[in-house]
Amino acid sequence: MEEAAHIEKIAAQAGLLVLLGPLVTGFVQKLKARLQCRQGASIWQPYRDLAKLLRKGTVQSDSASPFFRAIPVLVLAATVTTTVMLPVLWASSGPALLPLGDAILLLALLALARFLCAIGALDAGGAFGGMGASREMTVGLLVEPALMMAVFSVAVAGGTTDLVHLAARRATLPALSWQAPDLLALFAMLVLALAETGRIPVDNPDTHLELTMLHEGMLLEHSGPGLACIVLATHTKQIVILTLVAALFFPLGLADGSAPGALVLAGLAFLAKLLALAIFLGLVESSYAKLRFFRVPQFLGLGLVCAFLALALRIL
Amino acid sequence: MASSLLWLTPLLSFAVGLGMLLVRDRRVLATLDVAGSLAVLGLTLAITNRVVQAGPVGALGIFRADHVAVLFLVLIGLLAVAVSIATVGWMRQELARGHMRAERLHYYYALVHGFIATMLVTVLADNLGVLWIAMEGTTITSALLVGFHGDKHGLEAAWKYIIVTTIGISFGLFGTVLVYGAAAHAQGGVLAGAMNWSSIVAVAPHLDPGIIRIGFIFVIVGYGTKAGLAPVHMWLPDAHSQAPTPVSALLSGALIKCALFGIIRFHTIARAACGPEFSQGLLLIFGLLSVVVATPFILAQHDLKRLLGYHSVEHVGIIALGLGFGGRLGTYGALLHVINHGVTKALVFLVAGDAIARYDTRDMRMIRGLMGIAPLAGTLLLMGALSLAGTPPFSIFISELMVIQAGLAAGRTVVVAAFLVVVVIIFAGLIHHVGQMVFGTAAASASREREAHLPMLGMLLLVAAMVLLGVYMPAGLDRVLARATEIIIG
Amino acid sequence: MSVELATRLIDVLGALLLFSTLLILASGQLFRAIYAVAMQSVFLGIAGAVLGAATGNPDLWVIAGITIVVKAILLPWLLIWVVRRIQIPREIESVIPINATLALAAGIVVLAFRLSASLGPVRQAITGNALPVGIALILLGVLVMAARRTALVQMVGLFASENGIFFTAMAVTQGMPLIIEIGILLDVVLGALVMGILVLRVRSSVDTDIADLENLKG
Amino acid sequence: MVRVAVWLGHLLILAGASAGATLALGVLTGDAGTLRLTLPRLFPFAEMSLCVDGLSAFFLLVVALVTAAAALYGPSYLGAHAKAPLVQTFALAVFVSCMAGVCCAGDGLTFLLAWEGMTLASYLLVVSDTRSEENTRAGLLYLVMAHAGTAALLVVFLTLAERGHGFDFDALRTAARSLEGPTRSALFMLALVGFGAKAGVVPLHVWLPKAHPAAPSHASALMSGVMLKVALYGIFRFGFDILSPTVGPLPASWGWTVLSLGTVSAVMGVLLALQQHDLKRLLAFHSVENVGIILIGAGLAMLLSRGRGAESLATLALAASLLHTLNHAAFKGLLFLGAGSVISRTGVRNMEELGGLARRMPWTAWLFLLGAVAISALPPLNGFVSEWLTFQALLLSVAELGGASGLLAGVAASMLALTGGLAAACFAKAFGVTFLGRPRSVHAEQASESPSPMIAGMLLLAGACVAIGLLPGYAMRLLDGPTQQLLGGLGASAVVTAHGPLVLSGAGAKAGLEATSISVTAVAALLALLALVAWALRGWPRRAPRRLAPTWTCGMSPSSRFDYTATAFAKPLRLIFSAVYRPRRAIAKETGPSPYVIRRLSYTGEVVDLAETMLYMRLKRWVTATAQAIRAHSTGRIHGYIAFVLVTLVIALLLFARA
Repeated sequence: MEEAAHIEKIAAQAGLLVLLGPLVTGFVQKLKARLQCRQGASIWQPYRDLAKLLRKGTVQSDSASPFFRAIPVLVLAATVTTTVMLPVLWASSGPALLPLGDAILLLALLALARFLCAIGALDAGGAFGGMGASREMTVGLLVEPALMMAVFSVAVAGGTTDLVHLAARRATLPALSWQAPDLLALFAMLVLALAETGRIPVDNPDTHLELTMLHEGMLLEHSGPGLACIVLATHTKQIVILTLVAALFFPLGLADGSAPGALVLAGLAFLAKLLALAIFLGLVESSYAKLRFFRVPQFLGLGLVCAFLALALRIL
Repeated sequence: MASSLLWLTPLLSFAVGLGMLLVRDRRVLATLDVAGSLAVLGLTLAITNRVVQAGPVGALGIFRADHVAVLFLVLIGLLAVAVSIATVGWMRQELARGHMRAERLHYYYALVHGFIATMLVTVLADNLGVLWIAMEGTTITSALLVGFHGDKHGLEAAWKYIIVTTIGISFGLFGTVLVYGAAAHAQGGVLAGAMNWSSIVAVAPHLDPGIIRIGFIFVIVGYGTKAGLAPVHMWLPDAHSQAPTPVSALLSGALIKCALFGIIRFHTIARAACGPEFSQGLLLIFGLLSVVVATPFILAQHDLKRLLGYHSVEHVGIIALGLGFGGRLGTYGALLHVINHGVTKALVFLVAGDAIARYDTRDMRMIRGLMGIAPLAGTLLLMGALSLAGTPPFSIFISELMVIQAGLAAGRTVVVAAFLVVVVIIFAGLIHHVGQMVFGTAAASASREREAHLPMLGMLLLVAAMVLLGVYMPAGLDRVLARATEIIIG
Repeated sequence: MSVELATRLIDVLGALLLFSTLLILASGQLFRAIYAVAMQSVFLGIAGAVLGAATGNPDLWVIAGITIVVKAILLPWLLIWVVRRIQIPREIESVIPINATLALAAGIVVLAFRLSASLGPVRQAITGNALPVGIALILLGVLVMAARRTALVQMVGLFASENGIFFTAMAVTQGMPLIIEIGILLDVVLGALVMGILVLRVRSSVDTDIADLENLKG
Repeated sequence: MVRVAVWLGHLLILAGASAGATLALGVLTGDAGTLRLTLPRLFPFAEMSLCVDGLSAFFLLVVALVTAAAALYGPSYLGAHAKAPLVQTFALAVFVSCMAGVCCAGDGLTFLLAWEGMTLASYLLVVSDTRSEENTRAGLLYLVMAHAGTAALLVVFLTLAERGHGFDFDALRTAARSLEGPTRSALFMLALVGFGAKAGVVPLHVWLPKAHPAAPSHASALMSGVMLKVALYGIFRFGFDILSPTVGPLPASWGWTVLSLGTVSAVMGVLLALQQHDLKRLLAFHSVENVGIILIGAGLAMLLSRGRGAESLATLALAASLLHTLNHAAFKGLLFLGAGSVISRTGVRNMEELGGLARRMPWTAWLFLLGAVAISALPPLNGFVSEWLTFQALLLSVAELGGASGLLAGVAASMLALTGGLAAACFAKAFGVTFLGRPRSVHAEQASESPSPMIAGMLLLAGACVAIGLLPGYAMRLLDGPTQQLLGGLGASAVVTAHGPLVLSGAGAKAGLEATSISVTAVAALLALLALVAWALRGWPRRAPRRLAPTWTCGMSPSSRFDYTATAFAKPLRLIFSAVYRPRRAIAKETGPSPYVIRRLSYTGEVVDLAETMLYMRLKRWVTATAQAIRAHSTGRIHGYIAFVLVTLVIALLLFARA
């Protein structure tokens, strides 16, 4: 019984994240447009794109292998799986009935998605796919350890890597109990979030020049529903990252039961956090230029150092 | 009966040698050679049996065979057989290439047997004077063999060999005289066999340590020269590289050991007279020196036979280390190493001879891909090299193991550490050389004639011994070694 | 003859032996060296006779005789025969200059005497100064071999150092067993023969002195 | 005739492997306790015996697993292109039996003999495959390093044997009890060097990437997958068992050394692997990485070991490291076999000349991909499980240890994360460039799937990877024996799978807190479910049929020259980590009539292995130079010889004549 309820909660959160994913993208695009004094497309545009893609037919490269068709599906699956590990509305510090995962598993699943994506890109056998894959993997392997360290520095304080527990535990702390490591970790997270969500200054989500693409470069050969899956996966990944930041650093207003009042509160709190982070993304994106790819490591190095310091200060 | 064997054995092989001078036919000579060696082996085994059954046995008041002696005795017999079998094939190649002149063959065979006879006397001698005489005898006969080819290098090697070792041996004689003097003095007036090792050992504890010290120093430097201990080893690579290959095998495998036998005899006396530290300390120093000094020459060597020569220096050093570490284990290991190294080194020399004949050069840079043109020889060379370098499952590993353990037991950690480092370096050098000779692709000029399997029997005999002692210690041998150890360290 | 007399005589002979070795060291002429070693052997024989008289041990007389025959006549004759057989320069070329060699020699003699001085009661076992002189002779003989170039001089040095051994051996309590002495002498002769053969063969094949060959190295 | 013999040989090996597996499982599941077997006394000075306890049994299991796969795989592979199949079969048999012997040895002598037999047999396999100069040199380097290691081990064994009056492990233990601290640590460090040289621990790893690829592929699988583990067995055996003090914790220095060595090996190994284009060399370098990961766990367990009030945490770390041992054996074996099947069908090892094999050899491709996912520590396969455990152990011990050790653990954790990312990149490259895209050579063009026995061999290991990944709890039970034996306390399964066999939990969290727990099984199920949903989603609604079209190459007609090469793929990392790689590149330009018309551009580049260039090359050069110099000084003058004799005598007299 209780387990069933638990599953419902988890399913609800996951569904929420997947559904809200495109909206965040749409919102950021709108914000950017406005900052550039453009009207810009409606914030619902991403949904329309998805629908359109789903309706389209597929054009597949003749040199692609049987893997190719499976890849979008797997990428989507891997990404969506991460959504069940995050505290969105609920966070109970009690024992997890369904130990579905923790931060490490979450990051690993994202890595899996990235890995599959890269393979798909190499599959078609064009130069752009390979380039995109190479660069994406490079960025990824620079981001991953830093992300891990940031998460660790929080996890060490909490004594667990289970995000739900972490959030619940931190929620119990007085609101302004922050120490230096938390700030450093947050800063690192924000820097890395830009990279992980494929935003300027690391990547440019709406470029259409092959040579400047990172993530997009890998998707060149995908089309129709396949592309839809991957795009959806991208939206989902973005919101998952944002939610991760929120869960780690602003675990405020999470509900610990299913009382409607608490739920509404939690929902509003969640939206507020998303909004804030989305605005952050939008602002950064419209106030910076994309970095040359070989400058990216230095940019990420900043995050790496912050994350390491966060961890070190936490330990010492 | 048994006692008469002691003088019959060398006499027999001497007689065989003399008889050969009268023969001209190649086949007969070869057969005589093998037969003679087999007879010697049989007799040595008979003596061994007798000694194992009923303890040491003496003859004519100057000969004596105890457990130490029989070890060396059997080694000589074994090598004699193996070498004489291998000589068959080697001689064919040499005659084919005109390095040997058919009309001088009988001298060669005769000298070889004279050489064997003198070695037998050396290890059978009880009277230290006789020991010395036989030792000088080995020098003379083998010097002629070293220079047998009569080319410039051979003669140079022979000259260096005879001069340097004769000096050394004369030192040995002087040492002998001093010890004899001390003994005679201790026994008060000269009595029967005052020069016999057995009787000297009996009174050893009462000998004047001062003179024994000087005597032992003369002996270890003197016989050490003959044994190829560094830094008085320099003649050795010259001689061993220039001698006809079977002779090299005997020189490295057996002769060196005879010199060591001399040292061991005096070591026993010195131990009893001035306590173990003195003689063991000297042996330790010479041993370590030999191992260390040999290294650079092994690493930067191009001449295959010189390489093996320097390896003999290293291994004599190991034996000396074993004796120097002392204790039951060290001595046991050293004696075992005498056998193991004798067998292995003879094997490697014989195979090397085959390779040298095939490529008609001793320059290791010219020898490539032996495995390709002569699989059996290649395999044997590789095995021999690995054994020399001290890898199981070959015999030398076991004895080195014992020597090292003895060193640790004696608390000589530094020496052991140095020894291990050097051994590893030497291993690298040797395997580097041999690996390149065995693998790779052979030059077109190399002779690809099929391997004659009969001569290989000699080598296989040695391989069998090498591997057997690597994985198993026969109870009989163990008993002899244990007893010999007791004899040496009392 | 009384023991003291014998001892004194032995000391004198020892001095003579040393002197003759020094002569060899100092001589720049091949023949002088050979004659010197022959003379030394004669002294050795005399020493043997003296000891024989002193100890009444007949063996020593025999040994003295053989020594004189072999080492004072046979071997020098062999050397000279070889020299005449092959035309080689009669003067000795040095590796170490003569004066330096003599200095070294002095050092060695001192060392020898210091050594035996350090020995205890056993000295009575060896008549007179036979022990130090023996050591000195051996080392000096080897010094000759190391310091002089020609093969024949090296043989001379070898004989000289062996003389040293014999001297001590005789002076040890009533000498070594006769049979052994004879065997040793036999070996010496055989060795000398072989060396002679080698020298001749090198001369006949490549016209150089065998002691100058130095192709085998490293 | 020969083929029959080869088959028979491999079948025998297979039989032996299954026997070993059953024995090991018997011991591990506790039916049969510790097995002892006294061998016929070969040497008077030492009694030889076999003894299979928990630790031995676990490693025996590792040996048996990969051996079985290799035995299935071997005959067809050798049949395809072996110089001397009989010799190699024989060497293989000796090799595996010696490895089993090392794991089961009950005394030092048996251990050493088996150890060296292992070395020799593998050396034979290395040099016998192709008789190229390169292989010979690789074999030489291997043999020398192994020998140096053995020398170090000799000291350890003999010192203990000397004090314990016997080679038997019990005797060695009793001897170790009486050791004083410094000696104990010195011996452990020696043992670490000895075993590390064989396990390919940086900086003793240089031989590994040269030797492993040179052997026939299933032998490479055994060398990389198992032989390294046998060396690690030595480290476990000595670190936790023989040399460990009877009471109190292990010296902190041990844990520090092992942990830092492990971290360095992990990062360096994968970094170097990234720049390899030879499929097998790449895999070999990954072995260095994984040995590092295993050592991280082991070092952690040492730091946390007995008497620090963190038993369960230590158990967690040890379990992680042991499990990774098993896992690495499985997926590295699988990958090597996959590479072998590629090589045997194409005869090419350089992945730049491969490509497009996924269509031509689908089985190999799928299985290789599986292995790649597993080794990149991606869920839901076994690689992820063990790395997750390692992460948990590291994090929890960060809090537990605190201070410098804690920081070290933290650094190790982040380096482990980096390693994971690099590994993923590396295998995206390896798999993508080898199997995907268009074939870049005729060999790849004409490739066809390998015969079924080879596939069967791979399937076996792939099955192991999946099984351990999805049902980790059952694998965990196998670790109870070793963990209890080495650390005491609760067994691995009690600690790690507290909430049932399908749930992993990082135990030993602070009091009152819930242990982090995940269920890879559940996640895998979820993954599968979502994949089905997504598949349905993309299948619906109906739409225009799928069209095939050439890949987009800016309008030019696509050819294999457009494919992204491995070199290009690894380029960004070459630049980012240039400090480690010291990359060298040379571009030769061949211009036409005017300097602006370029006829041909030829690019050559290489990266260096720092350890090799900085340490070994210099050492080698120095030694050889000295040797040459000394040798040059020896004149062949007889007077010199005589002088030496004289001087030696005089010096000896001066020094030793007087008491």
